[in-house]
Amino acid sequence: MTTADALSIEVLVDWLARFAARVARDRVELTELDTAIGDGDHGANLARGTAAVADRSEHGDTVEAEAKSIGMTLVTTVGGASGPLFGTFFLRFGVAAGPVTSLDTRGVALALRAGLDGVVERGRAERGDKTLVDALAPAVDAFEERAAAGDDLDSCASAAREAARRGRDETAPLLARKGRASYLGERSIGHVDPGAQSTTYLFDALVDALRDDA
Amino acid sequence: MTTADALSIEVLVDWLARFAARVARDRVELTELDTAIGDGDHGANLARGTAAVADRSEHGDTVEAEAKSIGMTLVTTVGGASGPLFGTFFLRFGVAAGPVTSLDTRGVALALRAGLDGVVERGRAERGDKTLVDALAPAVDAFEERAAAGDDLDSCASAAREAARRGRDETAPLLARKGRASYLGERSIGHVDPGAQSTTYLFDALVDALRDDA
Amino acid sequence: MRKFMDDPDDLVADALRGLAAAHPELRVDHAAGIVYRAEPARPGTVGVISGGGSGHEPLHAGFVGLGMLDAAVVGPLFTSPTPDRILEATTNVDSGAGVLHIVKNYTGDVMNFDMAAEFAAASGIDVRAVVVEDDVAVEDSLHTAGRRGTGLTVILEKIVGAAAGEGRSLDDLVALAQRIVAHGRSMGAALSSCSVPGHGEPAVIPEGEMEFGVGIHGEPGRSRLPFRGARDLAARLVDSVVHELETSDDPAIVMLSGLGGTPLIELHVVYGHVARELESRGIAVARSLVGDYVTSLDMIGCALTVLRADDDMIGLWDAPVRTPALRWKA
Amino acid sequence: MRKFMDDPDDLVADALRGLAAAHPELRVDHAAGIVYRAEPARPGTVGVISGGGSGHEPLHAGFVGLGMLDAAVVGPLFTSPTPDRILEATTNVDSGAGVLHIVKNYTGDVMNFDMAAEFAAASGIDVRAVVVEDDVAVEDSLHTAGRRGTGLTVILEKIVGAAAGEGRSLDDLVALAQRIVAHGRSMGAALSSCSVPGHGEPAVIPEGEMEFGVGIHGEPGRSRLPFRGARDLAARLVDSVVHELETSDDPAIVMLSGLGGTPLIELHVVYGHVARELESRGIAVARSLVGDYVTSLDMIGCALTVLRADDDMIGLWDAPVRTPALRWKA
Ligand SMILES: Nc1ncnc2c1ncn2[C@@H]1O[C@H](COP(=O)(O)OP(=O)(O)O)[C@@H](O)[C@H]1O
Ligand SMILES: Nc1ncnc2c1ncn2[C@@H]1O[C@H](COP(=O)(O)OP(=O)(O)O)[C@@H](O)[C@H]1O
Ligand SMILES: [Mg+2]
Ligand SMILES: [Mg+2]
Ligand SMILES: [Mg+2]
Ligand SMILES: [Mg+2]
Repeated sequence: MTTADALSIEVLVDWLARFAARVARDRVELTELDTAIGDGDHGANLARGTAAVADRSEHGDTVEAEAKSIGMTLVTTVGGASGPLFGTFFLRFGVAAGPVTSLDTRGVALALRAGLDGVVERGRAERGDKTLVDALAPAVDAFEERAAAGDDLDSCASAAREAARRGRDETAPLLARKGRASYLGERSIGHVDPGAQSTTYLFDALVDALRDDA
Repeated sequence: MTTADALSIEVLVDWLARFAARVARDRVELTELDTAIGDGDHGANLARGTAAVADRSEHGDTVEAEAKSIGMTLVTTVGGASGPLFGTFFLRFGVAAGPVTSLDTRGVALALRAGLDGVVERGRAERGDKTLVDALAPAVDAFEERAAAGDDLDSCASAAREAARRGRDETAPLLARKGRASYLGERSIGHVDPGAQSTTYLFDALVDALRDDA
Repeated sequence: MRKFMDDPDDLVADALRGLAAAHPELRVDHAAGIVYRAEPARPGTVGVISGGGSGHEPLHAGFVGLGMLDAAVVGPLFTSPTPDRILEATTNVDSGAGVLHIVKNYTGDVMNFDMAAEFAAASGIDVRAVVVEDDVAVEDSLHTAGRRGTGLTVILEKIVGAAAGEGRSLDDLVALAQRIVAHGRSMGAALSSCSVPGHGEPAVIPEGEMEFGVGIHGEPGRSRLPFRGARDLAARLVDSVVHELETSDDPAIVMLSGLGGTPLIELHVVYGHVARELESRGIAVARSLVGDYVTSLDMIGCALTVLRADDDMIGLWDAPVRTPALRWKA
Repeated sequence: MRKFMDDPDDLVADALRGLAAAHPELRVDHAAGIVYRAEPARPGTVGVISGGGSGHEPLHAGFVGLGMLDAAVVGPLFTSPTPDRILEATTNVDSGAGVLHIVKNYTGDVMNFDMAAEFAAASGIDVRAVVVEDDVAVEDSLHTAGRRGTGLTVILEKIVGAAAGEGRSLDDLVALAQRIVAHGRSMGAALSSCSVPGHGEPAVIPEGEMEFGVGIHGEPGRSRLPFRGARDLAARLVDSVVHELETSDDPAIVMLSGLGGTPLIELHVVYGHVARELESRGIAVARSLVGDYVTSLDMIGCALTVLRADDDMIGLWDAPVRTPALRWKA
């Protein structure tokens, strides 16, 4: 198996196309998770937004431009809590990436970190609050760690994927302190956070996009 | 078995007490009949009104005064369609009876006829419209017929009772043309009219009151 | 039964207490079950009253106030109030110019108001009645009880109330009211029956079906039809109503009332279709009301009322009104 | 699901069409999902806008008009609208004196309005936001999302809208709004959940139980309690709300809102008890509203809001208002 050694604009586009396909496929799962501890629309919200991203006819000619276009599309189509969060993630990802046509492993790590920072700034959630940050933050940490150790892009992305999944699983026993689920108090315990779940889709899609492109 | 040969004020009072007891006992039956083709309150309406009649502390010292008091109490406590109808029945019964302390068979016949006329004037229902008139009118006819033939009060009342029951039974196949049941059109067919049913209680009570008083 | 109440027998009295608490502009006689304007109308104007069974809120008590009713007589649930109380209200709102009774055409209401009017006439009060009979679900003929009175009552109470406030005579009000009755029609449909306290669970309408031509007392509709969505329903409602209206060049005052359990968002969906249907039939909508105005407890349903309104009616409609449920310019 | 609608995906757009048809005093941008006053406010006054997910009708679009909101941004069902549309509304109502965003405290609404405000600031518009957080069912602390925004939003929109109409400055409006947020609290309860189109049947609350501290998005309440009738419920609602209000000598503006599937007669029953409970705690009710103002689709429930209101607030409350759902003196 060979994988891409850089995140090009094509990989970025493919990443989002795969994310959209996955959200469309597992929309009901997100709906059900959000019905248990939220308002049941996370699947619909993300499906609407990722489909809009996939349907764009124009693409940016730099990673920055493309990621900002993705971010702006998410911001203007998802709504709810996840729109500004996923949107901000890609807006900041683009700013950090800069006007380049591809990112190496280090560049991806920096962009992911910037995206995460944007999400935390926007939503003010800390780890353990039972939000998508609980999947996103460990994923970015794991990616960075491997990147610092000199691993290739695929292994960094795979590590991020595993970390996101673990982070998602760990949301189940938590008591929610942010987002709608927090209104349930004790009743939120025992359910996986829907945004943490969709965040694992994002990293699944990243790994697949990198591999397919190779 | 001996029976009263006149309708005294006491018999009149007893008649209404028995009517009230019967309505209280079979209130659910009236409710169910009215639920099928009306608004389900005929039992409650009549129970409220007949209880008020039974609870009066003052009584008239003539048949006229007592029957008017009964009629006014029904009018002011029953409400709905049956209040003005049962009420008018006794108001007119009283006017026809006049300031006497008891009515003979002929007098009762005249008073019943006047009551029926009042009901028809008030409600404008014809026979066959599937209303209490379908029980009341044959009952008054039967009473009159026997009275004209010189029968005693008990046999007149018994004949009226049987006629009321037949009239009630005959309401079942009819299509309602008056009252709430008329809104159902064809759907009203196959159900006994609640007011016709309660009218049979009235004549059951009359027969019993006449007999017990003897 | 899922209801915010205590003892079902106290429902109407308890609700009246809440109405009184929420609306200091009303004066409520709790013993008699009569709701008056706190500030009585100008002496010399005709008193306008209405009343009927409860369960149709805001009708009628919610329409008492400046520019509309002088009093409403509140009966038990779905049961007409008795003549003595109608008489009491009549006597209290009469300032010498007479009193108009606005009566919905139900046997019980008609007979109780009739008796009250007879008693009032006997004590020298000039009483006239107008019977509202707008519900085209019910056939009208000499031999039937005639069409039921429903949504048109609200529009009539508003217009006639304003005319009374202007000081028009009882004869004029009766003529105006009769013109309204002649030119207004209604039709309703429901996706659920209503649950009447103390009556057990109501009949269930299976999903995908509706009762068409439903009344406001939980009585079944004229027919059970497939429910094919709001657009189809709106077309049927408009068809039924327009079919029974005399042709006219007058614009319409249109009301779409929820029946108690219908959220406003759904009423707006239906109204959007209604507006288009009316337009496509060349009927201009001069004024409209969408919301809960004549209800049937918690019934999931809606009813359309259309009045072909002349200039006089529209002018009176626009006049100031201040009641719990209808208020503008005051 | 028993709903008057067509394709569930069109529900919000279809309802907006009906709203527009019923209210010529509004101007609706259907493409953007923004409802404006047809007659814009006086130039030089601060623009006041709000918005949020749909399903809470008449909130917010039903409060657009003279003396209240200049625009409402209408999101999909229970989903905050996006920043681009909030920005568009902001830009369109700005007449140079700045714009106030009235935001209910939900993560989604707060973040989308935040982003819109950042975009607006970037294009030179003076935007300030007030976040309404009145629902005492939710604990407030530094580490949580804080209390939800519910019924107080209506009262705030009315008072601040009137103040904007008077020509007060953006700073003054923010200060006024913050005083309202500080002194208003709400609490709700439900006997049924709401049925969200496309989400299957909602969770059933068994008879004899209620969700206490329920939200307006179908989310379960803070606890499931036995339902012991309207009187007991009213006492609990008043207790919860009053407990979280600062002591004050000010009278109260009180709102009891139905949640969409509750008949008015039942709201009046509850309100009668609420009024008594407040009185017994020495809280004078200066003004009150009973009806459907902030709903949750067809939920059978009600929510109490109490604002300890100073003279300024009460004066502004009484000022003329002309919106679909709140109207007086205009
Ligand atoms: N403050 C926050 N910070 C980070 N993530 C959040 C925050 N609030 C909510 N979320 C995430 O958003 C998800 C819900 O998104 P979604 O259902 O689309 O929006 P909404 O809650 O507005 O309906 C939650 O599962 C959670 O992961
Ligand atoms: N016009 C009428 N003439 C005679 N009887 C009538 C008429 N209308 C209704 N009724 C009788 O009244 C009965 C219903 O009474 P009730 O249920 O107490 O009043 P409501 O119909 O107002 O609820 C019917 O069953 C019928 O017998
Ligand atoms: Mg959600
Ligand atoms: Mg009945
Ligand atoms: Mg009745
Ligand atoms: Mg949402």
